Amino acid sequence: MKLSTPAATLIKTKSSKYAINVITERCKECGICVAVCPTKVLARGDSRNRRGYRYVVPAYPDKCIGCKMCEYSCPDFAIFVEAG
Amino acid sequence: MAVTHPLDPYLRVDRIPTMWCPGCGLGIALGAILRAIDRRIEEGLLKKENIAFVGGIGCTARMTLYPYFDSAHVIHGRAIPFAIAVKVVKPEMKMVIVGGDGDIAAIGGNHLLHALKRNADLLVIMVNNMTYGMTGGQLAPTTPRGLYTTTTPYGNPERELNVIKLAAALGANYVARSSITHPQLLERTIYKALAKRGLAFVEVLSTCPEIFGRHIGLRNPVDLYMELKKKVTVKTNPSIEESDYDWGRGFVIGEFVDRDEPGFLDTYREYISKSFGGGAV
Amino acid sequence: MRYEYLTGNIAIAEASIVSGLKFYAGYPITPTSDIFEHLARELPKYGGHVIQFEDEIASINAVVGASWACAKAMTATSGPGFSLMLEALSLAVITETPLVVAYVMRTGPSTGVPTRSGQYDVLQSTYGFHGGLVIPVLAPSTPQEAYDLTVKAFNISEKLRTPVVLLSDAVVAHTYGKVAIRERSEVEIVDRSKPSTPLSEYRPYDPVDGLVPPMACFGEGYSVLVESLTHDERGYYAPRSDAQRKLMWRLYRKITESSGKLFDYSSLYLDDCDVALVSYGSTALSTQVAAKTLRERGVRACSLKLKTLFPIYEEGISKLLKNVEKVFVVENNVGLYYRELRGILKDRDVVSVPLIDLDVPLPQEVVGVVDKWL
Amino acid sequence: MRVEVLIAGRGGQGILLLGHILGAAIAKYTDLHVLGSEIYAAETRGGDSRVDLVVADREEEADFIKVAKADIALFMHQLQLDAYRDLVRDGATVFLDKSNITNIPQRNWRIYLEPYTDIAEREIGSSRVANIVALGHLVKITSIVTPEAIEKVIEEIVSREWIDLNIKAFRYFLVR
Repeated sequence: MKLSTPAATLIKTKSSKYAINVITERCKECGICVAVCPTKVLARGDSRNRRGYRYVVPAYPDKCIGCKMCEYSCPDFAIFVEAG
Repeated sequence: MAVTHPLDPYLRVDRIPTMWCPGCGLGIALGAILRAIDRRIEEGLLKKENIAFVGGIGCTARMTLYPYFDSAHVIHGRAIPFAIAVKVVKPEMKMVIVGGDGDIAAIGGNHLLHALKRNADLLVIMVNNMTYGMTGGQLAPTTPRGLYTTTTPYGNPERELNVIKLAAALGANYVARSSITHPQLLERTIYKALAKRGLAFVEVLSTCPEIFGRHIGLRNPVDLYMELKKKVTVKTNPSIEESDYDWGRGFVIGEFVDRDEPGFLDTYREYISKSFGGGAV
Repeated sequence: MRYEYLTGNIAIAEASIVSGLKFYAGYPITPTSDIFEHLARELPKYGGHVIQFEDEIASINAVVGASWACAKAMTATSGPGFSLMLEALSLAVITETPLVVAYVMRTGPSTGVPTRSGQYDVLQSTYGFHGGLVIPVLAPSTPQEAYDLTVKAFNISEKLRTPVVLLSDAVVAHTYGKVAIRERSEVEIVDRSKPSTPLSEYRPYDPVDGLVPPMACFGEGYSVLVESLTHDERGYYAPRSDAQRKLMWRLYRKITESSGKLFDYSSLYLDDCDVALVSYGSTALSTQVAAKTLRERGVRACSLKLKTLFPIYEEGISKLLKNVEKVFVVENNVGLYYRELRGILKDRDVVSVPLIDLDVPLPQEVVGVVDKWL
Repeated sequence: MRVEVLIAGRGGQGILLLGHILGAAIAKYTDLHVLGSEIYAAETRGGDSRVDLVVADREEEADFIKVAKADIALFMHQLQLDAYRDLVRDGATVFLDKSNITNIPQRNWRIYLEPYTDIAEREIGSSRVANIVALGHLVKITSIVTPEAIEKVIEEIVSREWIDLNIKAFRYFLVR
């Protein structure tokens, strides 16, 4: 079966070392990524996605150390970190 | 635009977002399972078409709805016998059973018991959120003693079921407890369990903020997550006595059993091939 | 072809092997255990698997799993065990899983007389599970019929992707008879249709053209979804009236619209008959002899033995009985299938002959009851 | 042609084996059709043991599993003769084990009275094969099936160490 992903906005915020990606339509505003990030890169945003959740935003990308705790702790496959 | 989460190739992406409540630990557990599977596929130990998820009923069993593998979302408590049959007919399959504490240890308890007795070649992942989430917060076999649930409104009078001790006592090859608060450790545990023959049993402590959190006054997903994290102690090679299940004193996570006894398929084939040289197809 | 002298139970076991059985799961129960024991000995010789599970619930769920692993699968049980299997039969219906349950009825309710016979579960065999659909039920009355109907049960299950109940009873189970045993090449064997679409386009519940979807199974790369929830063609949960309606009517129609093709019966003197004795299973033996006895006495009697009990082929049955004045429905229970036939033979005089015998009813008992009405 | 056969005795006399051998020989090695049933009191040795066979040349005539009026009957014990004698029709061919039967009813039967158990014990070497001695007699007199068919079935189903003894028992009456 061919799977198609519903259109979704990807926020890609780059620092010099890491790109932090948020698939906004998947975020449910649980806040776990914000809480587990050891360097406080993430913050709850003000904008809402189509389901009404205020999705997370990578507010301070320069602080990212690439540990991926946000990616591993996100219950909704909404955030991931890439090198570079 | 194309979305490229690293796990998307293993997900039925058209079904994401999942049906789970915000902050539910199940998505974290599923992510860890898929990353562990990805590593095993990359290594060449597993093939994508030979991996199957089987779940009964409950929030955890709905984990079968999202992975882009062969999947079965069957009936309450009965994932294990379904999976054993698939494994016997197609031994090349890696059967991953996902179920909640109610699905696996209450209604499905007898099947778990006999799968353990057989050392059946299955990976059984029991995600324990200590309540019945899907049906609205009733008593689970793992609900802490004394706790309010909708069916024990004056407090749970029963002792908690420690499935780790059960699995160890009945001879599983691998018995581990992990937690969604430690996703990398959880991934490593599943990664290891995927390579085991015989029965691998992994209990995953998880959070249900919507129901369990409400029962204990921690409705905010982050608050419950942090509370569980505080209660979890990571240990290397803990003894089985250290698996004690106690919400008040907290939980030890780690590998309680790691052995390599013949699995059900090994012994089954041994007896069949004794008579038929080469054995069943 | 060769002839053997077999009981009804062993005929079922032998026929399942020739039908291509590859997986049997069971839990011992009287009077079916010899099916299990025979297959435990024989099936591994044909590359099949036989496993004893912890209960009937596990057994039937394993049978569903095996079928999704491409194996023809079955279990055998009796009333108490079948009651435990009902939930999974519902699963097999909604997931369209081919499988066969040999249901050997014994005396009930509950433990009853476990070694003795009755036909109390004729309605439970198809109406027992939740969800309000019908599954095909075939009823043998001799070892030869047990053999032939077992082959037929497997073929129906594969063709229509449905569970099929082979409804025997303790009398048939232990009746010995001459059975023509056929080789695989001498029997028409139906296998489920496989998808012809590319892997990426396969939808597990899409009937494509017709009512029965082609079936891929585990390990073939199709990423199949076995879904117990109401689902669409992809297998995705679809909690909407339109999806429920579409699924229900297709599942209903694929069985009921086959009722003519599935219909099987045998009869005596039906062409020239005023009084028809209708029966099934072991009681049909009594009824056949009773019809002969009545005929010797000058009563224009005939017998109709139904081998397909469900889905009921209404037109077929009423056509067969169209010139008959009176219909007696003879069965070893309180008169259960009578209610089904009364509903479709509205313009006919239909009389229930409910017998309660631990063994096969004797023909003179049937004649005795019918006499009172003549 | 339609023939009803009744074989009865006490548990432990090998009644079921006798009936099975006869039924199997008919099913496998003749053009005849057969349906049959067995009764035995499972819980007590020495209880009723009975085999009913309905044999016919047309399939629809082999139509029942219980004897109504036996054409051929074999009783190995007095108790079962007394219990089932009304299931035997007038003019039937009836075999009785004289070793265990003393009181013979006044009926219009063709009676063959022989001490099968004593013969088995003294002439063959074991009372356990009295059933097969009787079977040989029944086959010789009725010709319902050929002796060769019975011997084939004995070789197929009797465990190896007992085959010779059973064949010897079976032939006792046939060679006379």
